[in-house]
Order: sequence, then structure tokens, then C-alpha cells
Amino acid sequence: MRQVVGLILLLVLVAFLVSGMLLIHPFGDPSPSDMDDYIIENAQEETGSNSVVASVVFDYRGLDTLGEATILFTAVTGVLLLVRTLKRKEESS
Amino acid sequence: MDFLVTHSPILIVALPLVAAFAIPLISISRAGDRGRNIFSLVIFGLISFLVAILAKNVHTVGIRVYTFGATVPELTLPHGYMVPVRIIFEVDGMSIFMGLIVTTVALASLIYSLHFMKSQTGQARFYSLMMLLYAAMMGLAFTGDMFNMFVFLEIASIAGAGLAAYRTNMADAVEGGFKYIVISAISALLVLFAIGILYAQYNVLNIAALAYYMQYTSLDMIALGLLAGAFVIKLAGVPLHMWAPDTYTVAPAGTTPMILAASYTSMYALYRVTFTLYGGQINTTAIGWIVIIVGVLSMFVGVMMAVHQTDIKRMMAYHAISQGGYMLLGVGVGLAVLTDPVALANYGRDAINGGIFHIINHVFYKALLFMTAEAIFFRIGTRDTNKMGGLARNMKWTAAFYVIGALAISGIPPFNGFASKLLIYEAVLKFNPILSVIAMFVSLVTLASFAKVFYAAFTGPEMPAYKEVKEVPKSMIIGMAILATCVIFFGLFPGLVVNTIVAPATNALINHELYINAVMGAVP
Amino acid sequence: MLSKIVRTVANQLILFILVFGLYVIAHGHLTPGGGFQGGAVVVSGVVMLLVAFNSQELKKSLRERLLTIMESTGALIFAALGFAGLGTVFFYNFLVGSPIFGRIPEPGPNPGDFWTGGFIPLMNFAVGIKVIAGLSAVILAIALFANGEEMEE
Amino acid sequence: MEHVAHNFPFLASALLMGISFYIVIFRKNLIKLIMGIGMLSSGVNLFIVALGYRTGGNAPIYTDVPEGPMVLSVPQALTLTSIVINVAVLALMLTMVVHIYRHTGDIDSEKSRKLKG
Repeated sequence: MRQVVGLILLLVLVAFLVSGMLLIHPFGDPSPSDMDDYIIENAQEETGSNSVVASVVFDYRGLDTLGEATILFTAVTGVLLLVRTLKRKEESS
Repeated sequence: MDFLVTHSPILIVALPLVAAFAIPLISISRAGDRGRNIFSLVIFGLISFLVAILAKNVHTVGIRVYTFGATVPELTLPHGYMVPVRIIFEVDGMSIFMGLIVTTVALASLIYSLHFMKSQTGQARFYSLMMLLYAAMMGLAFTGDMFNMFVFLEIASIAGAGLAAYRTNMADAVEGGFKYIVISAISALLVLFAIGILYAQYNVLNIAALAYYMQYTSLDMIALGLLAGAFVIKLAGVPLHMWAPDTYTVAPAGTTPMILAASYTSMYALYRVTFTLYGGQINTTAIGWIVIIVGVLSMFVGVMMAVHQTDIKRMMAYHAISQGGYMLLGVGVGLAVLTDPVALANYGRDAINGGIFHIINHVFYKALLFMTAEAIFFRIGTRDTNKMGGLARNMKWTAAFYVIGALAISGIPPFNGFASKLLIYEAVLKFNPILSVIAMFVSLVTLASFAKVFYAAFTGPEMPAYKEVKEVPKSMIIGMAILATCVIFFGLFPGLVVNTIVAPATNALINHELYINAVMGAVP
Repeated sequence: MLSKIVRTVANQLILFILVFGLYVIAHGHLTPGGGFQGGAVVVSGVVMLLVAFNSQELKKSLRERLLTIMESTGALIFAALGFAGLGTVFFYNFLVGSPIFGRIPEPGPNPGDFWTGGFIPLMNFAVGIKVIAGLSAVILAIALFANGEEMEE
Repeated sequence: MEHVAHNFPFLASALLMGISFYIVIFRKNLIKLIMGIGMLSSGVNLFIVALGYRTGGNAPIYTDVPEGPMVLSVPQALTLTSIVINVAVLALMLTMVVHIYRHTGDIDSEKSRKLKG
């Protein structure tokens, strides 16, 4: 039963994937590219950075990077929380 | 003051992040645990104040946008350009509605946890994760950017999983956390894939800009399927609900309400996608019916699974799935008639009102119930209802709060559950009477199930083993009291609440042009 | 713990890995790379040390307290740079045009000037510190935990 | 057929994702499950980074760049973010699996009564 449900799920997902890949724009020719063109043209002037990727990562999409740094922080906190020593503290405060 | 109003959207998200980064430092500094607790409370007080300011501002002025890194926050499009380039926060009635829910629940959870956590190790990291989870939920509610939404979704999942697995000495806890993170990771990757498809076609990531340029091609439908599937997984809608009971059951006290609220921010994301992103010319009836079917299934299966549970938190978790079905039912009816102005004015708007009002009601009373269950666990060390008995004698406050929560969830007047369920019943009756009957039936079963637990746990002869059981500490009572007050207040004045916070949220969902214009207004 | 040859070579190599990692971090605004990538390079050196020595030895030099402080500090600096733009808007690149990293390169291809990029190089450093500390802490914690030992509390 | 050959990188990422869906749905071993999620993430990353490619494009970095068009930069930034997120998720998952192994002595998802969905 579980196998059948899994198989149907897999087939649906694969159908989504393949049809999506066949419908998408041809590789090497991203047809609308307004946002990226703007960034490539103006990044040097607006952020002063030669690397356009760095200006996207830290300036245009800086909040994503803050979120990304936060995710790393969250994962580290989570891992250290999980491997902590389990002995109980003395009642202090 | 102007400064606070202008920058409140980002301050609400950034302050808890900074607090989360600082908490480990404060804990190992001389200030110690006490200093850290005071610091967390102060930060939370500040944030609650900011949320109140922002809510007032949004309700009076309208949609607020905040463009990161631009020269002024309102400059959503670069000069003379057609597409937004930077990340934009967009706060409308629905966003701030979620913000109010999450803030209240988080405040109550934090106060509740102060005492609950006192004797545990790893507190610094625990509070850090709480702050991160809160920040992620607020970010998810406020963001107007698809990829940013994915990032906040991931922060919420990781923080939630870490918190759910907190009691590492119990095998169940780690398994619950693991299940949560696996499900979250897969659904987040589906979301990312859908974002890739949308980006490939329109070369923008902003929700408003995507909605503006949306062509409703078959690729867009694939993306919609992926997004809807992913968010239904995250909000524990029925064919994909398996993770919820395991995770809710094992998460430590203060965090279960937070994880519950996190699953409703996923519901918010689902509404944002279906109403705002795909709410244009397309005929939404089919999508609406899918949402209705998921909702009815959730209601029915959830409550049927709940009836025979003996673990009190597990039972409540199944009820959470079941109540989630009401919200989907209400909003699904609204979505099905979204393109029909007559039906929308007649009952569709009320249905959406009810579905949305039920989110806030349900989060409050279910958080209250989870807290009472954890209070019992805190004192007697078991969640098995068969081993409980006569607890009302010694834990009067907890028993009272449980009764309030149980009556609210069963839809008994004058508590808040009744107010929102009534709205849903009336509106759904006009749409399709059978659905309404199912909803009422589920409500009856819910009442039976909670009454059974009440008799088992709180009444009956005093058990000798629990003679020495004391009432829970003050901070836990305060945490529960905050929520209980909200439950009673919302039940007594439903009209007031619906008019002030629910109706703006409904309007924000229905009028998706407003959301688009706030960003794309300058485009001719 | 592996043989003496491996340990000696690892001891020498770590310097080079460290320098290369710092180079990648420092030149993130001019060449491919940046805080995350450079931090990952440095952490690969930490992994090498973990293989050459064992987790017990490494624990003595990389204390959890130090890593926690480093990570929180890096994250706070990063957030502070975002907050510093609040005069205009959060994440506003307020250093463009200022004496620190404020130069604007000629438009189009150019050889690259280190003092450009506004707050981007500073953010790269903050992220670099964070990634080095965070990933080292995770790797060390998992290694210790898998061996049944515990990090200090 | 030409279209298929042209979109080969997209189909490769679809293949990667398809295989990882198979692993996630049918494999019982938790470590393999985690590997499946890692592969799924790689597939999505490959897809997104391939979206931004322009034929004959250079890397979008102006330092000593040769003449010619530049590939889109936003997908690269998104991929960078997504890779770091993936690392974080995998680290947490692996820690949890070690814990589960400690508790149950097994990393089979059937033996520890969990998963599927």
C-alpha cells in the first residue's frame, strides 16, 4: 500500500519535473532579464564593487544574506543545543 | 517617533535577530542567566510596542512598503525602471494580523518558559532559538519577496526542529525533531524549485511584481502546485499531516505554541500565494475546492484520530490538525467564489472573515491548552491521561485554564471559538449545507473528546501518588493567563475584533490590486 | 591520531590554508569568493587537523567559549553594518564615497582596486569570522559527540 | 528533439531531483534519506544556476573581464544562499541521526517508529 502511494507520488513529481524542464526557456537564453541587466549595469556605480555577485549578495539582496548568516547561526545553536551535557544545574537564582 | 514608524517593519524583524546573536554572549558574561532573562523580556517588550505602532499605522494609512538599501524606504522601483530590484518588505492587513498573533503567542511562551526552563541546561541556546523562531515568523509575515520568504521559512524550520528535539534524553523528542526537519527541508526545496520556475519566466522575485506580470502559463500552474503542496505539508493539512502529532507532542512547553504558530505562518504563505500571486484573472473555483477538500479531510481525520489518543498532548495535536481544517474550509469557500462578486458580497467575505478569525482564536486557545498539558507534565511527569486523576484539587489555576481552552475549542459561547465557528457555519451553509453539517459534527466530537480528558485528568478521586502535587510557578500561570484573557476577550467582543483586525486582513486578501500597486504603482 | 609525518605536514599546511582562506575572504568584492567561501576554506583546514590529530587534542586549542564569542561577534558586526544604514534605510551602503572602502571603480572592466565596495568587504570579514567559528564548532561538536565525549559547558 | 538536447542541463537537474525523490520516498536508511535531501538540494541549485546562463557569457565580475555578455548574477547569489542553508540543515539532521542511533541502536526508519509523509 505504502509502496503504491509512494510510487504515485514519485510519478507525479517526476511528471512535474520533466514537463517543467521541457517548457522552460532554452538554455543559455534567459529571455526577460530586466532585473539582472539593471544590476549588471549599475552595480559598479551603486555599490563600488567589481564583483556583481558580491553586490547582489551583500547589497541588493542583503537581507537574504543576513537570513543566511542567521540560518548558519541557528544550525550551530541547534547542534550545540543537542549535544549539550544533560546534567541538571543547581538551583541558583 | 517618526523614525520608529518609518523603520518599524525592519526593526521588528532585526531586533530579535540581534537579541538572538547577543544572548549567548550575555549568558557567558557576568550578567548570567538572570541578566539574559531580563534582556529577553526587555527586547520583547520593545518589539510588542513596535508591533502595536505598526499595526495602528497599517490600519490607518494602508499598506506599508520598506525597500532595503534604497535611498528612501518607499522607493520600490529604481528611477525610471519597470521592475523592483531590491528586497521589499510589504506589510498589509493580513501581514500585520499574523504579526499580532505571533507576537502575543511568543510573549506568553517566553514568560511561561522562564520558570519552566529554570533547572535545565543549554538555556542560552534555547532562548536564542526562541528569538530566531520569532524573528523568522515575523519576517515570513512581512516579506514581499519570494526568495526571502524561502529564507525565513528555513530559519523557522531549523529553529523549530532544534527546539522540538530539545529533550534529547527522550528518543521520541529527537525523532519528532528529525521528522519535522526532514519534512520542512523537502517542502522548502519544493518552494525553492517553484521560485526558480517563476524567476525563469519573469526575471523578478518580488511577489507584487510577479503578480503584475503573471501570464498563467502551464509552468505557472506547475509552480502553483509545488508551492501549494509544500505549504500544505508545512501546515499539516490532511494527506500530509503525519509529522504534526509527533512534533507537537515532544516539543518542550513554551515552544509548542511557537511551532504551532509557525505552521500557521505557512498557512499565511499559502493564502498569500493563492490570493495575491495567483488571484488575478484566473478562475479560482478549482483552487478553492481543493482547499475546501483538504480542509474537510483535515477536520474529519484529525478529530477521528484524536478521540482515542491517551497522550494528552498528542490528542491536542490531532485537534490542531482538525481545527486547521476549519480555517481552510472558511477561506476555501471564499476563494471558490472570489471571482463572483454577488456571492462574494453575500457570503464569501464572511467565510474568509471566519476562516481568518479562526486562526487567531485557534492559536490562542490551542496554545493555552498545550501550556496546561505541559503544566501537568511539569508537575507529575506523565502525559498519559489514564495515569492522571483528581488534579483539579491541587492545580486549580491549571484546571480553570484547561476548561476555558476546552470550551473555546468546542465552540461553546461565550468563548472565542464560538464566534469564529459561527461565522464559518453561517457562510458555509449558504455555499453548501453538507459542509456545514460536517463542521458542526466535528465540533461535537471535539467537545466530547475534551470533556473525556477533563474527567480523566482533573476530577475523580484524589490519587495517592499526586497528593503532594503543587500548583505551577507564577511565571507559567502568567503566561497562561495572558492567553486566557485573550480567549475570553475575543469571545465577549467578537464584533470589535473582527472590525479592527480581521476585516482589514480579509480586504488585503481580496483586493490583490492594492498589494500590487503598493510596489508597482509607479509603472504606467 | 595519525602518524607523526601526517601530523607534522598538517601543522605546516594549516598556515597556507589559513592564508588562502583569508585571501579569499579579503578579496570577496574583487574576485570570486567572499566570506562564506573563504570561511569554508579555513574550516577545511580545521577538518584536516581533526583528521590528523583527534578531537580531544583539537578541543584544547579550540574552546567552545571562544567559538561562541567569535560567532556571536561576527553575526553582531554583520547586523550592525545593516543597522548603521538606518540613517537612510536598513542595509543602505553608507560607506560608498567615504574614505574607508569608499572609492568607486571605473565603469566596465578594470584591474580592481582593493579600497572599493563600501561595506561589502567589511561584511565579508564579519561573515568570514562567523562561518569559521560556526562550522568549526559544528564539526568539533559532532566529532566529539560521535566519540561519546562532551564539549565543556 | 532539438529542444531536449538544448535543455540538457535542465534535464540533468530534473534527473538528479527525480533520483533523490526516489531515495527520499523509498529508502529506509536515515543516512541515505539525508543523502537524498542533499542531492535534492543540489538538483535545485543546479537548476537555478543554469537558469542564469547566457551563451558565451562571462562571470559577472568586472575585474579584468574579457569582452562579451555577462551571465545573470541573481541566480548565482540565490544558489550561494541556498548552498549555505543546505549545509546548515544537513548538519542539524546528522546530529539528530546520531542521537537516534544512540537511543534505538539503529538507523532504520522502520525500526524507530518514525517517518514517511
